Amino acid sequence: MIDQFVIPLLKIVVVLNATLLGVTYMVLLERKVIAWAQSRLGPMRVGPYGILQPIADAVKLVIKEDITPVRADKWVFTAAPIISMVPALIVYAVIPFGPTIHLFGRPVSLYIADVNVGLLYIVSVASVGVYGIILAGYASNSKYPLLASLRASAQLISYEVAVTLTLVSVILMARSLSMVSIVNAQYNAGVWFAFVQPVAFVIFFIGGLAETNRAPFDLPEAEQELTGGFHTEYSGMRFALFFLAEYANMIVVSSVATTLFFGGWLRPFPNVAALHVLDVIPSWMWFLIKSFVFLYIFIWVRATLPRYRYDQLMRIGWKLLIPLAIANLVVTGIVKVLIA
Amino acid sequence: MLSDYIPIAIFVVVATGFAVFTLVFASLLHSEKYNKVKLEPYECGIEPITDARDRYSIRYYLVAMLFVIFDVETVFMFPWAVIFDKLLLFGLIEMVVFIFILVVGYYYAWQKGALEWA
Amino acid sequence: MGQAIAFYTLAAFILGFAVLVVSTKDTVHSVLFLVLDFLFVAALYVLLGAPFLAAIQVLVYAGGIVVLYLFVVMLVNLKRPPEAHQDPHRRTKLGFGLAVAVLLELGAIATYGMTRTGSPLVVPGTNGPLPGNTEQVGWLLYTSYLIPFEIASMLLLVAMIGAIVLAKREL
Amino acid sequence: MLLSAALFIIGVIGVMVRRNIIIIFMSIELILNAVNINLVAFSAQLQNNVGQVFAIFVVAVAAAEAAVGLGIILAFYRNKETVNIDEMNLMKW
Amino acid sequence: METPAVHHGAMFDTNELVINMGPQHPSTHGVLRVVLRLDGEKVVDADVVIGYLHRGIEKLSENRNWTQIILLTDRMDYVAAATNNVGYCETVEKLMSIEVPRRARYVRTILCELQRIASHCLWVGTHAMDIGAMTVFLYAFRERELILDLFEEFCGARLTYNSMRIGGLPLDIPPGWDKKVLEFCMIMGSKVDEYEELLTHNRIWLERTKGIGIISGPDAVALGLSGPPLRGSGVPRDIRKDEPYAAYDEMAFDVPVGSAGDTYDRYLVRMEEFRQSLRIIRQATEGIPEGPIVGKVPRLIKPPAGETYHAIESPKGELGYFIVSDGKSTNPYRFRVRPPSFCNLQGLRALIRGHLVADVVALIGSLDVVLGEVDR
Repeated sequence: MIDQFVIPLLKIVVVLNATLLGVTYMVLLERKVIAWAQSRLGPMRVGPYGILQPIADAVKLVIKEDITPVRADKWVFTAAPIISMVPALIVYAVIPFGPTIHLFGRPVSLYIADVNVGLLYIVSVASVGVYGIILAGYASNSKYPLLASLRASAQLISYEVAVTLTLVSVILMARSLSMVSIVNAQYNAGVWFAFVQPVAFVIFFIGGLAETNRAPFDLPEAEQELTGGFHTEYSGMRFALFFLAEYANMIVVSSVATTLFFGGWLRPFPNVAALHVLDVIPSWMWFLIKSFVFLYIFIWVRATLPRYRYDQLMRIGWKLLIPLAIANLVVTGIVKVLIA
Repeated sequence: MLSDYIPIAIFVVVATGFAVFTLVFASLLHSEKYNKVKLEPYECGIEPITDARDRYSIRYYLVAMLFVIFDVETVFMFPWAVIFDKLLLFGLIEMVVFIFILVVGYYYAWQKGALEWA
Repeated sequence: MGQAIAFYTLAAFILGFAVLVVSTKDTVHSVLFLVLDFLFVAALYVLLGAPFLAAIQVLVYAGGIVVLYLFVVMLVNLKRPPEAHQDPHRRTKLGFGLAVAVLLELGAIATYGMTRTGSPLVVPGTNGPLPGNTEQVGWLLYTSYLIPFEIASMLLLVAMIGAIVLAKREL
Repeated sequence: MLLSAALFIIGVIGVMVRRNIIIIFMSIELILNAVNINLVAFSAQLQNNVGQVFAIFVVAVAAAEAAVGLGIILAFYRNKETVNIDEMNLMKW
Repeated sequence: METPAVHHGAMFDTNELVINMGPQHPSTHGVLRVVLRLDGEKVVDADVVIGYLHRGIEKLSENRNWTQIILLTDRMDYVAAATNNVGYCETVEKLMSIEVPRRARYVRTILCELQRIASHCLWVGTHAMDIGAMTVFLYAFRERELILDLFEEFCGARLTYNSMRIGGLPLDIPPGWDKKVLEFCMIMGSKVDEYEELLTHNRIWLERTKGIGIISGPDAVALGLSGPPLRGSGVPRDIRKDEPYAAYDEMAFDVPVGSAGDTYDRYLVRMEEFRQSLRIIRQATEGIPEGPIVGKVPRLIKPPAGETYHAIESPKGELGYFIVSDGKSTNPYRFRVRPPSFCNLQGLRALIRGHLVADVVALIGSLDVVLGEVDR
């Protein structure tokens, strides 16, 4: 009973809170990093160096007036942010933050669940998130959000194809869909998959940028073209949920990239015993450090690059990434047969 | 086996509960001073002239359709990739044939301009 | 016991949402209920020991096919409610007759199935030594059911071409 | 089994009663799902995974059906500006 | 007119959607309203609606005396107020045949070119922002701030300078100001390279701007475009060279022209103008002559009856003033401005047809319009 319900529940609460905290400070980090990139200071007023800014933002969003446009579909309008939020959160269920450790004399695995369809679970849960966006645009009954939501959903599903195809070649390497097994496979192989599958990693990362609507693929919320994108009509807490979902998704993409391509919780060179001094840093820290690097790249890219146009985006997705992913898959298969 | 999924089920419930809770919580706190103009849909300050739920380009449908097809094809690949070590050459030939058929369709879509967007 | 409770809860949800899908006036709401229905069906698959199929159910049905529906609903923007006028010539009676027949048939199958519960049929060789549901399904799919698998890909090809042809303006 | 049957019936009723062709299509999806539940249930009961394999094929077929079917709806809608099934008497176009 | 390439898309359904872009839109550079008719994301046609910022400057001017009008011209192109002042003052000087002292003409040249850099800074920032590169915006504004500081030191104002008088300048340059200007030139040179580093060879930037909104030289002339949009199409028309005013006849500088006439060429032309402006400022500051700052101007400005048109090269293009004086009253009989933004905006409809929604903002940006000037 305790093992089945209480411990998972505790872990869920921890992960949920960590995610929310992570997301809020992610926003602050983004503002700070971009500010530094642009020779500004960023938020400085709330708390020393603005570290309390996220709290002020949260309070503001909670007490902000929540507007439902007159012609909106009221129920769907409220449901859309929830639909967007829930998948973004429940993906964390299968992400392994570390191996099983001992805590208070009891083995505790640093993941909520290790299901043997783990990767497929992530892909499929992520695919449900697209409803949040479509329904937000539809329910608003306003042109800019509707246009943006159609754009966004077409973009998301296009890049999902490329990303999913890429994942197949990772599975070819790992021979399992379970996230924990994928990390272990990298331990056994003695090398992170990013070095075996560089093409796959690049496709995954570009796809990840597009899936999370980040620059240079942030067209769905391209402020300069479609004003606010699909959440133009949203305000207050409902807007906050979309916002949380987007940043939670960024963290998910970083975590998945870490797990699949950079050895998850493994330290660098996990098989080289001589480097065991690196074990001073606990495994979950390695995981967080690696994920953080990806998050930093996300922000960095945003501060640097202009935005693609919609047709260019679709062309990259369909005419470049997908053929590349298929080719990568076939080549991986051939190489594996040759080795065997 | 099945017990692996219990945490996920709990997580779904917790996450949904959290999302709903925040909305309800916020709805108790926020101020409500509405007026007619504020509730109008945004269209750059102009009164909307036509209904937003107008018809949109059929290309969105084409993209979604291609996505569904590719999605199904990828789904077939997942179990293949997992047991590839046991199938090896045989499996490779199977999948190459499969992918070839997929690529034929992809090529057709490309030729017909279903992938174009301008 | 826990499983039974879970099963009946899920079943209740599935049926409830199915009723809503069919009965809701607003097409978009209907699609939304369809998604929820599919998600609960996926949960049911997990309960029945088919997690791989559950993932596929979510990925393809909920994440793919229903998006397609939603797009179409938005594309054809229902300006006048399609239920507005009745057509007396519809052969509803025949339809219900058929439904009843199918129901009877299903009932028969169900009863048959229940009588057979005692002796689980194990086809030798199909449940190889492979661990995990995905592996087992994959093994079957890529050995015994190879031809249907390739035919399925042909089917998808045909569907893709057909849909492109249909979607074009000039046929 | 009963669940599957019930879902099937709801689907059939949907096909019969509704005139919105999109909803009819969704009802067909429900029917296919009923079939799938049946297959999976049998597979669980009989400890045999063949049912699941067939369920995957059903999913593939459903995808193909949705793609083409909705394509037809769109083509039809463009010509007739309606999604009412009663107006879809193909020969009289 | 250039017809946009017909893609496969023409085979598919064409349902048009009418959407208002503006007046309250983040990237129409003010209160411009563009009514777009879209097919999917493609612009089938567009109507440009202006007038949301109309303040009646031309009519107001008929009830102000000649000096007061300088203040009104500040409010037209509010990101290049000094240029507006120069244009107006020179027109009146032409009408009254006043000789402006050389020192004043040199200072005017410096101010005009500083203003051009400030205006281009604003343009490069917002244009890059429209295409999604947010960092350039803040970099450019950082440098624009330096120019505003220079202006503040010169005349006390940061945006609406009122920095000219008919016949010369209101006040001499403060001591040490010229050194600061030279210092600024040093800084700015490397900053322009910095912008170019972020954009010019960026592949996304190239994809977003190359081949977008092509307009040929003859078409550009026919549409009445002027300034960088005209030069981007390969027409080497620059009033500073062709009909020199202020001290431009004594300056050595080049007029950059584009070849393809697309958004990228217009971008390149302006980037090169940054450098040419710096070159002019350096020459003018170093060679600034001693002497009076105001010419012989009567106490009561009352031009003789007659009319005149005088144009200068503002950062946006040909800024022309047409003034009629009846010779009796102390205010103009008719005051008419040919604002470059207004005429350049003519080209917008031709440019955006056949392009995508995202290109619309890029093209509005590439024309560099200021609505205060369009509506007046």
